Amino acid sequence: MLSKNILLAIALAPLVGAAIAGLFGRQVGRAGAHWATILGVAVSCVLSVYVLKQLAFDGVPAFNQNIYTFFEIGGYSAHVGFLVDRLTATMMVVVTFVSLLVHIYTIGYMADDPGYQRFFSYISLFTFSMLMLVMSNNFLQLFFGWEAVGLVSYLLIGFWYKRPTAIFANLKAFLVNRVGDFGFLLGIAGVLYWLGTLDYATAFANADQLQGKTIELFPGVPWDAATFVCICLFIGAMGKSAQVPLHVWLPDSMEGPTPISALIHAATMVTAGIFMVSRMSPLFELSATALAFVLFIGATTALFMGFLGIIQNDIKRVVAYSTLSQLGYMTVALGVSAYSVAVFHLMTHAFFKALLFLGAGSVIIAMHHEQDMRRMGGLRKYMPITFATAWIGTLALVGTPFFSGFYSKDAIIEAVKEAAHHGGWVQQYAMWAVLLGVFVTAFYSFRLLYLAFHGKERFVVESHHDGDHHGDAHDDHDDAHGHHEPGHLAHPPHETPWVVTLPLVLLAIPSVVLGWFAIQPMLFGDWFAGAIVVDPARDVIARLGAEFHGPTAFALHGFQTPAFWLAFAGFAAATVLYLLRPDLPSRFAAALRPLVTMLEKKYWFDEAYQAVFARGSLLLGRGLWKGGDVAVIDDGLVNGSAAVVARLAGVLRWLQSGYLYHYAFAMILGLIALLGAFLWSR
Amino acid sequence: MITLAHFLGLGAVLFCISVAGIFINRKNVIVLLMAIELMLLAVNMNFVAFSHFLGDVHGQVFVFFILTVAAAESAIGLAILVVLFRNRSTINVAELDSLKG
Amino acid sequence: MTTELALFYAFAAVTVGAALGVITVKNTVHAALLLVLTFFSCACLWLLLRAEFLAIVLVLVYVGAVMVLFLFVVMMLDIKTDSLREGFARYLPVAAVVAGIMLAQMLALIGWNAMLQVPAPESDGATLAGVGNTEWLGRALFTDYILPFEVAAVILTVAIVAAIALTLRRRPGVRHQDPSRQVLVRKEDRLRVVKVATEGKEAGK
Amino acid sequence: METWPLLSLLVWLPIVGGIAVLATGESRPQQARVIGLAVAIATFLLSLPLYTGFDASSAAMQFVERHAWIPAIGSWYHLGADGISVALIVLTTFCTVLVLLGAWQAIEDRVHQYVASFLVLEGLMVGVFCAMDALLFYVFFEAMLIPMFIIIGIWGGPRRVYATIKFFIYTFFGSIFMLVGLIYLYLKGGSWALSDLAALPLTATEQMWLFFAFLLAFAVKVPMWPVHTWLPDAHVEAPTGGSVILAAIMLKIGGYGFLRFNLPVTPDASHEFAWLVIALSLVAVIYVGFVALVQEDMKKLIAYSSISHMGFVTLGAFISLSLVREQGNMDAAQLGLQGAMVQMISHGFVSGAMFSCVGVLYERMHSRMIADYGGVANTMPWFAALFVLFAMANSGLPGTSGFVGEFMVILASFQANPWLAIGAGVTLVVGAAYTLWLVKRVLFGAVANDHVAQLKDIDAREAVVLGAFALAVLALGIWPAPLVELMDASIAQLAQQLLASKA
Repeated sequence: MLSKNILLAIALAPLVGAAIAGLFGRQVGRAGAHWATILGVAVSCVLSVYVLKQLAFDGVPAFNQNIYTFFEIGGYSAHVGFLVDRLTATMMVVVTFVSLLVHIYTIGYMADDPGYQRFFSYISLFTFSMLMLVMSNNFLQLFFGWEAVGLVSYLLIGFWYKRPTAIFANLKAFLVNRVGDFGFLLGIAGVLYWLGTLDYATAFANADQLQGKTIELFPGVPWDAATFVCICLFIGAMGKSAQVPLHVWLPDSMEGPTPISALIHAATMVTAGIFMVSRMSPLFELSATALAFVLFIGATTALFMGFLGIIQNDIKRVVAYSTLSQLGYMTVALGVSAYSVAVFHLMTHAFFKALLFLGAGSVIIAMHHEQDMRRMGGLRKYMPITFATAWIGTLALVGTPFFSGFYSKDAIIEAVKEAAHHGGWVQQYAMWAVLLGVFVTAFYSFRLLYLAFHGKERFVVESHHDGDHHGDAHDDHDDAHGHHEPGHLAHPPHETPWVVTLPLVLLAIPSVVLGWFAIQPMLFGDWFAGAIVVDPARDVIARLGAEFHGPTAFALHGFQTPAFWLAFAGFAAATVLYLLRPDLPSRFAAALRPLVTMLEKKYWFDEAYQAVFARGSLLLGRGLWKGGDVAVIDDGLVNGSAAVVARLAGVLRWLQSGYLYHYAFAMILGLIALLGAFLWSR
Repeated sequence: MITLAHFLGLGAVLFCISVAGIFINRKNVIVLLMAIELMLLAVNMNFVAFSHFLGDVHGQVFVFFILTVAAAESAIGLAILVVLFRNRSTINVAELDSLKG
Repeated sequence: MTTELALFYAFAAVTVGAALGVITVKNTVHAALLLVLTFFSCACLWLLLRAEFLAIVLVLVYVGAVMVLFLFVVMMLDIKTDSLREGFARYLPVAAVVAGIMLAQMLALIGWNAMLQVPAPESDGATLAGVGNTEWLGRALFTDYILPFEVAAVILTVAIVAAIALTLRRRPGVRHQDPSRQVLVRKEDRLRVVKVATEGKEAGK
Repeated sequence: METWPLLSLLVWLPIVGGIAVLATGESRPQQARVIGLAVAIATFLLSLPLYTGFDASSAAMQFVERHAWIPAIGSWYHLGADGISVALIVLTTFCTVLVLLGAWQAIEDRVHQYVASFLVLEGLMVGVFCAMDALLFYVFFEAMLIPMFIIIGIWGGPRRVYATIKFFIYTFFGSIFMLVGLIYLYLKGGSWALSDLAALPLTATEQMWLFFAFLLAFAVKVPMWPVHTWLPDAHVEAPTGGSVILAAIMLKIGGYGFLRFNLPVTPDASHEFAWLVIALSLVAVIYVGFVALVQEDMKKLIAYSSISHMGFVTLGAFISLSLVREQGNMDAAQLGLQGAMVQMISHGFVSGAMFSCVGVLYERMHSRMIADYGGVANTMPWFAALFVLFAMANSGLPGTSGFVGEFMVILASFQANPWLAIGAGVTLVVGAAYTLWLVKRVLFGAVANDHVAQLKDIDAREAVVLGAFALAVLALGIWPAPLVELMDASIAQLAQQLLASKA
């Protein structure tokens, strides 16, 4: 039996740290703030590992208990409680581990930022929120965590609140997420309606009740209740996990400091959608339509967001688009009912993508907050540790056999292939998308590596300044370090301090080995037994399991798959274009102008949203206000009736002339009338 | 034979004369006041006549009070008139419109 | 036609004629005097109705006080009658029509013919009570109507005070006596004792 | 404690205190403030036994006082409180303390009258919430207008006369119809007692007329679209304290009226015309949300957001009818009604806090225009933190009180008709959009001008006010169960009343 107190401690320790750093930041000072939060997260992390160990190796049953009652109305009740099984525990370890490393890394990254304490407070608060999300045993608390991580994400993207771009990006992120949450909330409402409870265990146990129920949003068009609920819930996941078309916020979220890009926008928060769908697998298994929808969205994201990574020059944005693409992979896995693979990829991705982000951050520190890769190059000799870990992360990302990313990604591809065998056009489309995606991934990943670490140095160190300017089309960030001209450094770049490199090294280790250890139990063992439910009819993992002969054999088999050769092709292409013949890309770009424009404009999603939703709702609001409220109601009805009264009063006032004889006349007329009435009535 | 109708008729005639007086002397406050006195007289006439013909004292009591109040009224009315004339040098009703909004 | 009826018609004719005069004559003084005449003849009519007390009161109060007041005011104020009579001719027809209609209505209501049949009582209330008209009225006033009577007295007092207060004015530069100040004057205000040094005989030397 | 006439004390202590403050005179403002605050705090403390001594398991009226008042027309001085009343009364006393504390320096002339107005207003509002006699209710309901009229009319902004007259006439226009309705009910049933009115059988036609009479009175108060336009004007012109009380409590009287009059007295008509109220509620939520988006005046924006949020109250109250009558779904109906109530209490805290925040800025900058601000977070970090918290509560973030009520109402309305939930859910996006855009333009960014650069962060007094609001917002958001339990029995009884047809 898991101890409730331990679980409470796991959740609350980061909250305490956040409160200390946030409320008493001035009193405890910078060191106090980072020690308090790091201690909090460390406690969480250690206890999470302990919990995972208990669940995985000691055979302790899953924990499912309410902590307190949120409200209780009639037959409905909502609680705050924990459901901790191996799925949750895996997530908890990933979250707290990455978070801990990011905390440590932040000491170096934010060293000279005035908002130091605030930053630590936020990331600890985030850790708390994320833990509440994953540990929840009901939809209410899930939604709480869901929105709370959104809040912290909002605060962190806008951390440098003086930058106009940052506060634009955070508003955008929150609102796009809110669109997803809108669907999510409807999904929850549907669950409560049809299943009568907000509790996971009860809801999943009664999931069958969804079958046969329909909902007619439009008369005469009955929709399957399960499909409705699942698609609504998935819309929430689309917002949080940045799936097309709700992906637009994630690239912009790179306005935030790099540590949170690693923690929130790569490793943890954005994967909440994946986790949620896995957690809801008993519901999603009821609706093939919903799964096809999930698959389609995921495949589209995986491929088309990958394309965008190719033309980005901002080092963080490349990684961001890569994240989008990888999230698409996970969603694809969900779409073919390979939930365990999705979570597996989520886990490996958390490590190597956090590694890549932190590596990018390390480069950014070294380059004095320069993010444009066109002004980097040849950094490998200045920062060997960062260079080595970035290579490891890249190899993991592109799916080099034996690296952890290979196991998870290849499993996804295999699963999709398996599904495509029996599936319809969506599955076929997904298969081609993920295969092509492999090439794209390899291409932009190596492009990043070459541009940043290899080749010629394209920056100028101020001490031997020769007045040679580079093109300045780049929109510069006016942060605290922007007082140098772009591409000019006061000192030569140097390796970052140990607080930065230590997390890189610690993340590199699982990026390499985790897959080898974890694939067997997670995919083909009973790791997620009880947490993830798959309809046997479409259990692709089980079919893959029949051919699985251990991780080594899996990796060796990987060399024979098209995926590997596609990745290799991507590597080769990047090598040619960016290492051997750096003059070629611009020529290609000139030849493929329309295509490049489309990618540079990111398929015009931002422009379209800006025009339709942002400007449209402002126009609508102004129209309703000026036209409805001011013109019709206020001027027409309110002031209009006042004017009518005033006019009537004007008429009446004319009667009240003030002349005695008018009154006398009126009186006499009245008298005559009265006398007449008397006469008439006789 | 003198009857109640004679007196009531006389009262009616007096009343109507005073009404006509109010009409045609619309500008002259003093005559207006006089017309009002006439009106009261007409009413008093009726009271007294009824009192006599019905053998009831109340009619005369009322006339007594009306006389009292009418005296007070004309005293104050004339006082106002005097003040008015002092300030505006006119008693033309048409020109007394400073309260009009 | 009895004497009473003849007297009634005579006084009534005077009353109506004088009343018509009041509202038509140009001169306001004449109007006031004609009003006096109206009141007088009315008082006579009331005597016919054996309301002796009220008839006398009417003469005393109205003719003696109110109408005199009217005359005072009319004569005191320098009224230009021309502007006040504008529209006189214009409104005369309207006034005649309105008054005519009203008179017709009233007479119809009174029920002229029916009323003519009501005879005068053999003896009026005062006679029945065995007292004179004044005593009859006085009894009613001082028993049932004592409270309204007192109120009427108060109203008159208030009217007096109000009339005085309205018309009282202090003109600057007018010499007048202030009795209260005269009464309150003290010796010190008027008399000053000054010590004067006596003329010594030595000084003269 | 049982023997104390607690409700009477709560009604009359502030009123008497207000008169006492009035007696301190113009020349001693500090004394007026101290006495006023002391009275408000005493009232608040007195209202706490109301909560602790309340038996939440019973739906019956408690703390009942009943004395003959106007025997000639059978009207009683009849006070009592159920869970709904207790919650609203405590909200009232709580907010009044903070309002008086918040306006410590903002008002400089006629302080004694200002403080007295608020105390009298407090007493009258408590009276509205605990009057169990319809005539008494009406008297409190109307008398309440007077201090508010004075507050806006004297200490308001440049267009205060227009605003205050608009406010007064609008509200009065609505409530005379209610008076007619009440008189009709009295003539028919011979009693003013609310419980008797709820039990009085009425034909469908009668109910329809009464329903619209009450609807008009309370719709203006809530306010519902399209009789809402007095609110932005009143808020913009009112002094901070006036805005806070207006938004936090006076609007709740409309919602309270719906639960006390429309639903129990005319359940059949309410059912028949629920579609109308629901439609207007959704219009309020969506339409007004968009209108709020384009406001350039902070107070106007928050005022529109209040209208939008109050749409949830009416929505929650009226979906319960179709849930009960057509689906027999008592649980969902209670969820909707509870949601409406929780939303009211929560909105009291959140809007009060938002207006207090604007007041804090206004005291320093003397401007309510969003365009005059920018980058306030640079100079006022603590204020910014609190403001963001309240903004989040305003946009319904879980963990703050703003979420709970909306969540319940959306869940319940989905059961009535999914389209309702979809419509109401739009607020998730639009509400966040206008609130956070406000935050972005006011708090974030570089320091916009010299005035902003010279801003001082909140002082201890303001910290107490905003901190108290923040605690309330968080407490209700994290653990609403005590509030829900408090009202549970009363709400359940109300749902039962809805079930029974009266025609």
